[in-house]
Amino acid sequence: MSTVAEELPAAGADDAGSASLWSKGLYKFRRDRTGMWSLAVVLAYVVIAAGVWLGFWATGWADLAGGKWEPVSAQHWFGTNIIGQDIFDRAIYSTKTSFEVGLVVAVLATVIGAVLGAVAGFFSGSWLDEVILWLMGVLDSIPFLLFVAAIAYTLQGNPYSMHIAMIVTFWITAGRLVRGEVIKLKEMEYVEAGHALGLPEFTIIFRHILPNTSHILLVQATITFVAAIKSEVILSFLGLGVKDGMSWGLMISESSQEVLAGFFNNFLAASALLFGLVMAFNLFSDALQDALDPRTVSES
Amino acid sequence: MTEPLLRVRDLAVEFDTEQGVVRAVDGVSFDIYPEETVGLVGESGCGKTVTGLSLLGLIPQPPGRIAGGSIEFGGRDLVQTSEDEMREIRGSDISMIFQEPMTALNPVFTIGTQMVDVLRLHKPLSAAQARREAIDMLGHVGIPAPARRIEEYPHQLSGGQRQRVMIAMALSCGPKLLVADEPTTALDVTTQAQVLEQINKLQEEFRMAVILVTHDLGVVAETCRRAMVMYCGKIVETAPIEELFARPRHPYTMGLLNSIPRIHEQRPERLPVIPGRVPDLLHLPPGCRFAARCERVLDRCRAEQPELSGRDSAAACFNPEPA
Amino acid sequence: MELLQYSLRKIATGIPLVIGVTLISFLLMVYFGPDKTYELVGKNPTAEQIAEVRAELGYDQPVAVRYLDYLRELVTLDLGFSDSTGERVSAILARTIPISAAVALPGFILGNLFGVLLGLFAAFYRGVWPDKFIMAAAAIGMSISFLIVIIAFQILLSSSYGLNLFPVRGWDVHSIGDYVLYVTVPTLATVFVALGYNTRFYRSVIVEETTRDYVRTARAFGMPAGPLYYKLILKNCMIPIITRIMFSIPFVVISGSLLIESYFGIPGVGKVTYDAIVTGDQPILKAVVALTAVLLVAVQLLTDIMYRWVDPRVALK
Amino acid sequence: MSDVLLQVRELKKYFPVRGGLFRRTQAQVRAVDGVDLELQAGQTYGLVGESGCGKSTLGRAILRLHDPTGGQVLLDGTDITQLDRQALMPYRRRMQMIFQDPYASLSPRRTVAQTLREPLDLHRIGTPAERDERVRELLDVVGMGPRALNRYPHEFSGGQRQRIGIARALALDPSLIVADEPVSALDVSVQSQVLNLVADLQRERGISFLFIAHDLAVIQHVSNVVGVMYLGKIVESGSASAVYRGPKHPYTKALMSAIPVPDPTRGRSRIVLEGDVPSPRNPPPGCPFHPRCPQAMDRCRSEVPVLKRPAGAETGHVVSCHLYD
Amino acid sequence: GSNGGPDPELAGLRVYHHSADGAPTSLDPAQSATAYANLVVINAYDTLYSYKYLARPYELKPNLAAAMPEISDDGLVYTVQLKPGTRFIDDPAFPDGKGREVVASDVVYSILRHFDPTVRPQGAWLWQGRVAGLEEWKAAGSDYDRPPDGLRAVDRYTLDIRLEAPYPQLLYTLAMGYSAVVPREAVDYYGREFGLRPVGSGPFRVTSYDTARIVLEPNRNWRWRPVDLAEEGYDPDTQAFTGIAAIDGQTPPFVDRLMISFITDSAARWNSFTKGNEIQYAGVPVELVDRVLASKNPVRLAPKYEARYQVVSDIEAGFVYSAFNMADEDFGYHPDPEQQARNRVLRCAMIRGFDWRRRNDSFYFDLGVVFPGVIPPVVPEFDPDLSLDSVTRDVAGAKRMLAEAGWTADNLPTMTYGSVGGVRSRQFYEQFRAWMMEIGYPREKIVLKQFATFGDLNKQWRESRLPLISAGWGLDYPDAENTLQLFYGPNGAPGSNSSNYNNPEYDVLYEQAAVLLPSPERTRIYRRMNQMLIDDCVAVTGLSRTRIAVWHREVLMYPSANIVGGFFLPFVALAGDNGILERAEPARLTLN
Ligand SMILES: Nc1ncnc2c1ncn2[C@@H]1O[C@H](COP(=O)(O)OP(=O)(O)OP(=O)(O)O)[C@@H](O)[C@H]1O
Ligand SMILES: Nc1ncnc2c1ncn2[C@@H]1O[C@H](COP(=O)(O)OP(=O)(O)OP(=O)(O)O)[C@@H](O)[C@H]1O
Ligand SMILES: [Mg+2]
Ligand SMILES: [Mg+2]
Repeated sequence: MSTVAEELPAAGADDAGSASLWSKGLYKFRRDRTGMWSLAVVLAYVVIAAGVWLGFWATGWADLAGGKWEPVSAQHWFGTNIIGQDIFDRAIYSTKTSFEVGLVVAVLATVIGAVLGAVAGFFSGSWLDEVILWLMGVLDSIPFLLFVAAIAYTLQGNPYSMHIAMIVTFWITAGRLVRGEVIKLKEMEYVEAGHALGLPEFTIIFRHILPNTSHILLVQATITFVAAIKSEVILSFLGLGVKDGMSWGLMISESSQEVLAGFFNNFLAASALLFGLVMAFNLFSDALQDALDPRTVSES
Repeated sequence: MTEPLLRVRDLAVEFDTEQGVVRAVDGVSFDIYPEETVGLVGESGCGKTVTGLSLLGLIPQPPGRIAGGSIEFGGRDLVQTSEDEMREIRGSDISMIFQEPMTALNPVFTIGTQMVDVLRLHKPLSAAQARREAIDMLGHVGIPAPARRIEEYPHQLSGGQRQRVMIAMALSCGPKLLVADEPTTALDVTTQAQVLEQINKLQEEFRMAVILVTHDLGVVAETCRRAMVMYCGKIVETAPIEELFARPRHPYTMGLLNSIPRIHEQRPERLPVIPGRVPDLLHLPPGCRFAARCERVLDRCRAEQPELSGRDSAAACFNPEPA
Repeated sequence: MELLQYSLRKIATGIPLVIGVTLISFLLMVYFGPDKTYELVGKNPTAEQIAEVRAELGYDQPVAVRYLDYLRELVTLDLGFSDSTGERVSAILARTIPISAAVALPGFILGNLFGVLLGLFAAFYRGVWPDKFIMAAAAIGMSISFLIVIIAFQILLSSSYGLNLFPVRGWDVHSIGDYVLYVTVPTLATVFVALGYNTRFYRSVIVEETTRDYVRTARAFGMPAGPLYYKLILKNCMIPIITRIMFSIPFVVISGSLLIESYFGIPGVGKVTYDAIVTGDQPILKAVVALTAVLLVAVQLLTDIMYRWVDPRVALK
Repeated sequence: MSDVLLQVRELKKYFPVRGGLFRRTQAQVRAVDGVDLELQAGQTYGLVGESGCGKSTLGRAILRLHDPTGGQVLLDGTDITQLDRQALMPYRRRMQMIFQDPYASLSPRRTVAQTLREPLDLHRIGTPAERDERVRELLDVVGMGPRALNRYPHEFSGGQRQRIGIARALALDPSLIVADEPVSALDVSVQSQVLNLVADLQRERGISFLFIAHDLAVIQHVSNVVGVMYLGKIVESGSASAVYRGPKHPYTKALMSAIPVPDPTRGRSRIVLEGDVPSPRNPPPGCPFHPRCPQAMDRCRSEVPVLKRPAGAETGHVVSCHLYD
Repeated sequence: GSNGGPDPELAGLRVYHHSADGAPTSLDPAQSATAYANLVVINAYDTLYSYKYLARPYELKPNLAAAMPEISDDGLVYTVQLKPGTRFIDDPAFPDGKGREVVASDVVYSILRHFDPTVRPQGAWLWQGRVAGLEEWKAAGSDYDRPPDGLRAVDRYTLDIRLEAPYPQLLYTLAMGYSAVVPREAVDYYGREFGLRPVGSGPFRVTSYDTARIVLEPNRNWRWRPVDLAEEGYDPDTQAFTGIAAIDGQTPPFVDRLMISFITDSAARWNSFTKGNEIQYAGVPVELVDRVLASKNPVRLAPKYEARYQVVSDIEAGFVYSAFNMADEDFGYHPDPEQQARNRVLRCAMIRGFDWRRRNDSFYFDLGVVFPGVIPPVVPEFDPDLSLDSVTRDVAGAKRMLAEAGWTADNLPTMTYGSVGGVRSRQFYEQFRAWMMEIGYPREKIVLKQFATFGDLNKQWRESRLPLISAGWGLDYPDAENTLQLFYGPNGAPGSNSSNYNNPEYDVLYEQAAVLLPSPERTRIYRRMNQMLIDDCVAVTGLSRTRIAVWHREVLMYPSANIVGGFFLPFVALAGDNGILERAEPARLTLN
């Protein structure tokens, strides 16, 4: 076969930048100072959590290391709590819990939301869509607390009942967003091109459409991460939170009594760490959203 | 010859991009005289829309900015004019029609509301007066049953009608200059013909100047008195329309005219094309930007930038096609 | 006529939703749910007494029978009596829902109103310092735990350790004056927390809208920034705004805010629901869930009609 | 060269407009309303018409991207409108589409190589190594080097993207390509490049094209046969030279007269069409063009004209207009 | 106060505003299981007997009864005379809207309700198997028109109670809210909602009631009599500081309105209290003890508070403890006697690992009283000389015991620690776990199992599914029998003996003591039983908490949250125009 159209220049000889959408995003992200800082903070938390997980530090979180409400000292950096546990250790240990809750919930809720949302959107108007919409409506109608409590009962004693409850509730937002986006995207010509080639529908959904909702998914995952951490705080206050271990939520609910007694260490330690992570994640997700905004990336 | 209505000198517009600063418009100078229609043509991405937008101070900031030059209009330099004053000028002195009629109109207001709003911004009219005027104007641009149509929403109109509403809005304040940015690209030829007809008619009626941005040379040939050819951020040739089509001087203009598929000719095997492609705005060659694709290239072209020598009929070329 | 037909259809499609909600929540909360038996038996019960209580509560019935009972209760609007207090469930809801609504609404309205305003403001200054400042403040609002906000406001405004301007807690409302007095601190706490989320959401919606072509058109015709934002852009943003607001309504009205109500000692439905959860008071739970579902269906209908009102392109499909 | 590749008979595609309590179909958009056409192997059928007249719908219905409401589409004599998904697969290989918007038709998060490999993988053409080779070859055919392989669509210019789209359409070696306004987003010089490419491909491989465009000059340049559509129906068709030289239908005439000519010295004598474009939801009775037709007669208002060859016209040149009865 | 201002409706009214740390769910006496319910019930209803306002130790006095009962010589028949002329409050439940007189058959009816399942009663265990014929009556369908033999209204004002065996605690039960007298008309009239609409003959009537607050007004028709402080057990040495001497000889009610706010959250409760006029009585939250008190022994307020508030500390009638579930083979009885012996060592070691001193310090202001066994300090049978070894921590000893019995980190059984949600119970768990870790328990083997409702946890206990029961027991009456029955074999799960302690010797002693009136002999038996529990290491016991009550100085009262419960409320007096204040010491009455 001979090459036709020989007058056409070889493409890409002088194309501006050969970066992919992602590396362009990364490039933009790297130039975003706030974004980088927030990422650094998040990574620092990850390191802390990993260290806890590997048993490098905060191993003494359950011990009675001192007396009641000891003040800050070289030995107890944030003092001790009412039963004499080291608050610093407990706050550090809680980092791990936050990631366990946040990551598990964020990843699973987003994945489920993406899959169901994409399927519903792609087959919008069909019975499959109706069923998924119905499910979303149903799950949305049950007040969150009630629902979490109900799942906690149903899975009596299961250490993941809280996770499951959150996932079952949180996937809906991702699902609705993805569904809307997919309805828009499926009218795109590249989807039609897939049909024209005879691609199976599921290939079209999962290889062609879903990747193009990644900006939504990423941002939604980070938001869910934060929401899960924060919900854990409230659920712990209600006694529906983590079973074993420690979390900032538990520390804060402990402290809500103590601040009255003028003892703020528990409160400050947990709030500061929680605040730092949530804030960093917020800024991080903002920066990510900007970096991956197709309007500013794809202009060539 | 009368004083020019608009005098653009060395206009430069830059955009910040992740790879660096892009100079989308680089030292453009031209004059527009009252009541004339000037075509602005050129390859996609050469800076036509950006030039048009900068006349109204609508360059998106950030990432864009006017990096230099002046736009003299009615005795003042629009580059230096404050946003508040620009607002006064927009609509009443300079208007613009955008390419996509569906999205350029606000989908949730009736066209009546939108037109009345614009009218009352610039003229001291009561709501009822403004409405009457709007209906008049719709009639002018050839919308049938304007009194009924004015109550409709953009999505209830056809593409051609929407475009005509845009024109009506643009004209309703009696601007002295209208920038029409590819007003007919989305339309089929009969509708396109109607729209262009309309612009022409109204231009005479309202005595305004029009800058018509398009890549359709047929449209330019039919509507304009004069045309400017842009290439890669610069105006490479400007000439009265007959002259341009009969004796294009810049090799790029030549190439462009040659590429046009024409009707009623012996169907050629291959259409002529300009070989090569537009240089990357980030990595511009030091000399003439067309040099790499030019058949008539000289050594000098690769080192030096040619300048546009005249205002009304000139080509920025060291080795132009002999006249 | 078309609207009526449409409404009927929507309501008809709401029935499966209500059935779904009731069935799922029934299974979760009622069948597997908390067991009231041991709250009701005395200190030293015998096995027969336990069986008697279970029979009294209807726990000895098969699930299907109990679920059908539930549906029958809904259809006949006879919601029964609380298992804890013996009060008629309808009376409890009638007593507490208005209070919850009265407590939650000001915060809800102000939170959304200011959210939209700040969102507009931030979007207008997109990328420059007012925007950055507002967004940072929103992030702070989102990051702080609600619990702490409540406690902080309580101590700051209501306690003898702080300004001591408002009652610490309670709901002793007989006049508008009382109402303002009691509702202020809960409202401030709610707004403080909601504002972060709302501003963020509304800003992104509005920013998205400012990139639309019609905005450029309006500017090209000399539209000043003020009317451009609050009139043109805002109306185009109404669909996501309405969605967000409307779909929160059932929860604002029926669920109340547990934290607010328990910390401020307000006898609202949030507290009642929570107590019902932790004591397994199934008649109340069943009623609350069903009511939420019904309200959601109503809201869905209303929202669709509002869509049509703000956006002529949305036909009743 | 007269084996008929594609035959379309009485093809109809109606879109339902639903409403009411039970979402009953209340009205129909008659986007394509009984179209007949024939395409010889290795030839190009040019399709023009007002925007919204059903050109894209017709193209899609032929490829069965829409399931037609009625009529037949015969590819090499087989009616593909009746085939199920499985049976359709071999025919999918033989017909492809080039889309109007080159950017929208490429999956933005897939590299060129992924995009081009996909149909080969799907239809299990050759070994994986052969498929890689084939992808390079395709790029070569459309004049792009292997450096394009691992890049994303947004990194290319419009013309390049359009070429990628063409390469994808060629991947399965189809005998029919429906090109839906493939050049309208491009400026003239790039447009010429693409048109040349199409011509080369057709010459080399004998591919048939159904070529949809607004630009009549382009249509004339590429087509052997031209069809003019109005409101879901073909109102005139014939060999390109015949139609361009002697347009018969008043609408075709109006179209021809409206073509902007890139020659400022030529005078203009446009036929300006008055009145609104009727809606395919409730097309007017009689001839669909009659409300705007400068030559409309009483008869046109009630009687639907059929396609026939007017007296004195070339063979194959047909028009549906009462003027020629 | 600056907040809300005085309610105009309350202007001129003497209002006493009390706070409780929890809300009653029902005001039906048959369901008055909680202290919160009891507080209201005994004020809205009449009981036959009541506790004297000020007497410590607690003493009964006739209330609705005209006098203390006549008891037959065999101790089996009690005859109670009612005071004539007591009327139920006016209520639409009565045929003419007018409250009718309370008669003996009302008492019979009220107690019988506990044997009618449709009432969902909670007090049956007090009389079951003791008062003759109740079971048969219930079995026969709970027909109120045919009362059983054991419970008869002899005439309008005379009540006969016939017992199957002597039941010395019977009188106490007749002072409990469970036995409060309700009119059948109202029960029938209000049906399920009776619990919301008390129709009683007590000193107060309920005017409004919700989950946040209840409002009561004095029942003017009640048999108010001038206060005789001496008769109420006034002890000038310990009680004079309250200024209640001022009410001696005066006739209550001294307030026009009684409001009780139910505030679970201690911070909110304390904030409301310290604000001024809003709430006049509260308990001091644990967290605040160090700020509020100047000294703990004796309890004295810090100067900042002393000027404004009165304070009294009150040891609870009850205690907190953890009992092993002896039916659990890992910790309790085992078919293999050797293993059973090792299990006992394990229990003993765990008990020795438990640090009551520290628990007291952490959570009970260091004001709680730690005692061995299950006879708490509040009852007369308490033995102050008992060895404190079983409640003194000895980590080394515990470790040694475990080692000697062959317990290692590997073979120690997993301890599932059941708990409800909530900060405090979690802290208990964490503290417990840490202590057990210190005696060699691996952390993963002390597992928390949380239940969102107390009912669910209770269910696990009652169904004997958890190895450890951590609970508090509130005494129903001031008699150690009430706690010793917690280990009586036949009371095993689902009864109150959740630890399933099953010791025939103990059971025999219990049965012996149960029919004895208070006597040194009975005390001796009680103490022997107590020692058996200690020796068998059945439970980690115990600690009786001390409550610190504070109230505004303008309020004259001597409150008690214990057995006396709400019996003090009719005596509460306030600054007002009835002259009481003038007689009180003026210096103490300065209020902001
Ligand atoms: N917001 C922006 N950010 C960065 N670069 C921009 C921006 N807007 C325009 N440009 C660049 O400026 C150059 C000129 O763009 P412009 O829109 O004026 O082209 P045009 O001549 O109107 O092309 P077309 O015919 O395709 O409309 C292009 O290279 C484009 O990439
Ligand atoms: N999925 C659909 N549902 C309902 N109506 C449709 C659908 N697709 C197209 N139509 C309608 O069918 C008619 C023909 O549309 P089509 O896209 O085929 O026109 P076209 O000739 O390709 O126009 P253009 O030149 O603007 O691309 C139009 O009126 C359009 O609104
Ligand atoms: Mg442009
Ligand atoms: Mg089309």
